[in-house]
Amino acid sequence: MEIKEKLGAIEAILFASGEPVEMYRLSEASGVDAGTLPSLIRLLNERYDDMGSGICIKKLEGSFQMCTREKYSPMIRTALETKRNAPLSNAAMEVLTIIAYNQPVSKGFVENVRGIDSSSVVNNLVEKGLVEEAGRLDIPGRPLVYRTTAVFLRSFGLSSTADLPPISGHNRILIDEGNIES
Amino acid sequence: MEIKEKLGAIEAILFASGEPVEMYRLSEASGVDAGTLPSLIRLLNERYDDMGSGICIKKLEGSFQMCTREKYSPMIRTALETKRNAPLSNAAMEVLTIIAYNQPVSKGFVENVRGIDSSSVVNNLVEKGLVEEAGRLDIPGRPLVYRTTAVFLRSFGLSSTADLPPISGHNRILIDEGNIES
Amino acid sequence: MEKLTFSLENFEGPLDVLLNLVTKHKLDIFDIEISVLLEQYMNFLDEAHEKDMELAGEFLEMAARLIYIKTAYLLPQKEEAEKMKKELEGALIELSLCREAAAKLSENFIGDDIFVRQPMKLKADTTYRLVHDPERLVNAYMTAVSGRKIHKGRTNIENKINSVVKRRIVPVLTKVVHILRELYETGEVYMDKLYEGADDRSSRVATFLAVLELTKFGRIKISDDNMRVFFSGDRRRKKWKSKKNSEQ
Repeated sequence: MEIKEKLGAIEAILFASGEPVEMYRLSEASGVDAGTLPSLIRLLNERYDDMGSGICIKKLEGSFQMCTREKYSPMIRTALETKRNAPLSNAAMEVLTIIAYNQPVSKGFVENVRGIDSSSVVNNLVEKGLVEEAGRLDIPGRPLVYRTTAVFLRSFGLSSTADLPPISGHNRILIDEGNIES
Repeated sequence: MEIKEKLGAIEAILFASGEPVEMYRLSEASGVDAGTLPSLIRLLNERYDDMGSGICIKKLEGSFQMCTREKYSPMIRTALETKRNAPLSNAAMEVLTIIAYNQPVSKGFVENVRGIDSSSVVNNLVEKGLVEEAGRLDIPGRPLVYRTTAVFLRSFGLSSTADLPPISGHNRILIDEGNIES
Repeated sequence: MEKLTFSLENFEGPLDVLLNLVTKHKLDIFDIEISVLLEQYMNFLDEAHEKDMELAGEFLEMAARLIYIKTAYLLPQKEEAEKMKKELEGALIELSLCREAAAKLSENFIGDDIFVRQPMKLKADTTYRLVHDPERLVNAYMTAVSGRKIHKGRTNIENKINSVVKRRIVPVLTKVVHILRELYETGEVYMDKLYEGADDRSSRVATFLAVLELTKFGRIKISDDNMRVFFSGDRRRKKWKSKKNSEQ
């Protein structure tokens, strides 16, 4: 298979899937081996850049997703007749930050850092798709733990949680989850 | 506005819309006058052709739609189908069993038991054919209820839901949801 | 010091209030003057209370926690007090760092400016194909239902109480309330009576600390023989005495 065709296949798959596609799935379906994939995606993105294309491919942790470029958002909004969403509240940003920097964490952990029950804020972030459940803690009550999603990464212009801006001096908020749940 | 930017805007709008976009709407949103639009679309399509892109723009009765190229359909199908080989997540297993042991139940019921919105997990189970809609509840909002399917029985080697392994103590969570209309 | 004029509903819980007080009064977050913080916090609660607002439990719990720390400093062994103060400072530092990070993060929000597509509706077979042991259903169900308890029902409350008791905050507060209640009724009470039912050590310590704290605040006085406690104001005490006399 020619490189041209490989690129076409990657584009078609990402376009049709809409959602982020895991590297292994993209590789399997396109017939491009996983090692070559990142360089081909880079090639596509360079091409989009050169042409001033309205779309681009974002890397979100181990997945790729095709999206529009920021600068065209006013035009898209006009076409779709949608409005901007209400910005995230301070409380929501705070909870999102706690989860992002300490994931996976339970609601109890979040509550402990904020000193207030944050269950509904967490649920709200789940509904917005910014946060998702990530299993349960192996302690009594088996509380659910949460992590950020690809939507979160995309929404904040990150390609991985490793790219989160460092917290002044501290990399993590240092609380041992085990102590909290006692 | 440069031509490059006009092309980018058209691409972004068509990409984000998904559905066909009427010419007048596309013109209005992108700021390209309707007379010029067809020639710019032709330009984009030529470019896609040259690059062997996986996408193209189709004209349908006064509307335009961005689509994938026919020849990549099998790959796209593979990409979508590879998802089915992924084992169920813990969250999916939990939701599946809540439905299995209490069916037919609404998403609200599942959310109540788990303490978290599980709507997308239910949708995912429907997509996998493990769960299906089974009418609506006769309560305000008329929520849909769900039950397990034959695929579910097959996946767990059961011949009927009556063969579900018994659960010690409580067989069902007793929340009366009201009457179901099928 | 400047008086606080904001009200309860503007705050996301007691830590948020404390953090604001620390900032407002330029307290050193790494070495907080507990007595100043306590005073300001109490003023805040009074004001909120005056506005006829129901004080949520966590706000009172925080008051008790501050009182406890302050009281523990009166003990010859200061380790416990130091430890609790550090814990509180830690929590405040954490929250303020978290706020900083949240502010930084929210500057980068571009979620509204990036659009994605809905997946194409293709006729693809997405039917689940794997086969599992039915016993997995039981396990998953039990886990799902066990999770239910932490959101609903008693376990949650019990957990909360346990964690509070573990920090030994509630005992002092409840003892303070207990003592005041006794005194409101009678104006004077025998010390022994305050210790009634306080069988375990922590409960006795709590009573002791509660008396100490109330004395220190000038709320109550202890008789010269250390046998009785009474309100600092004389009025009630007399009332109580006369009542007692009439009973005799």
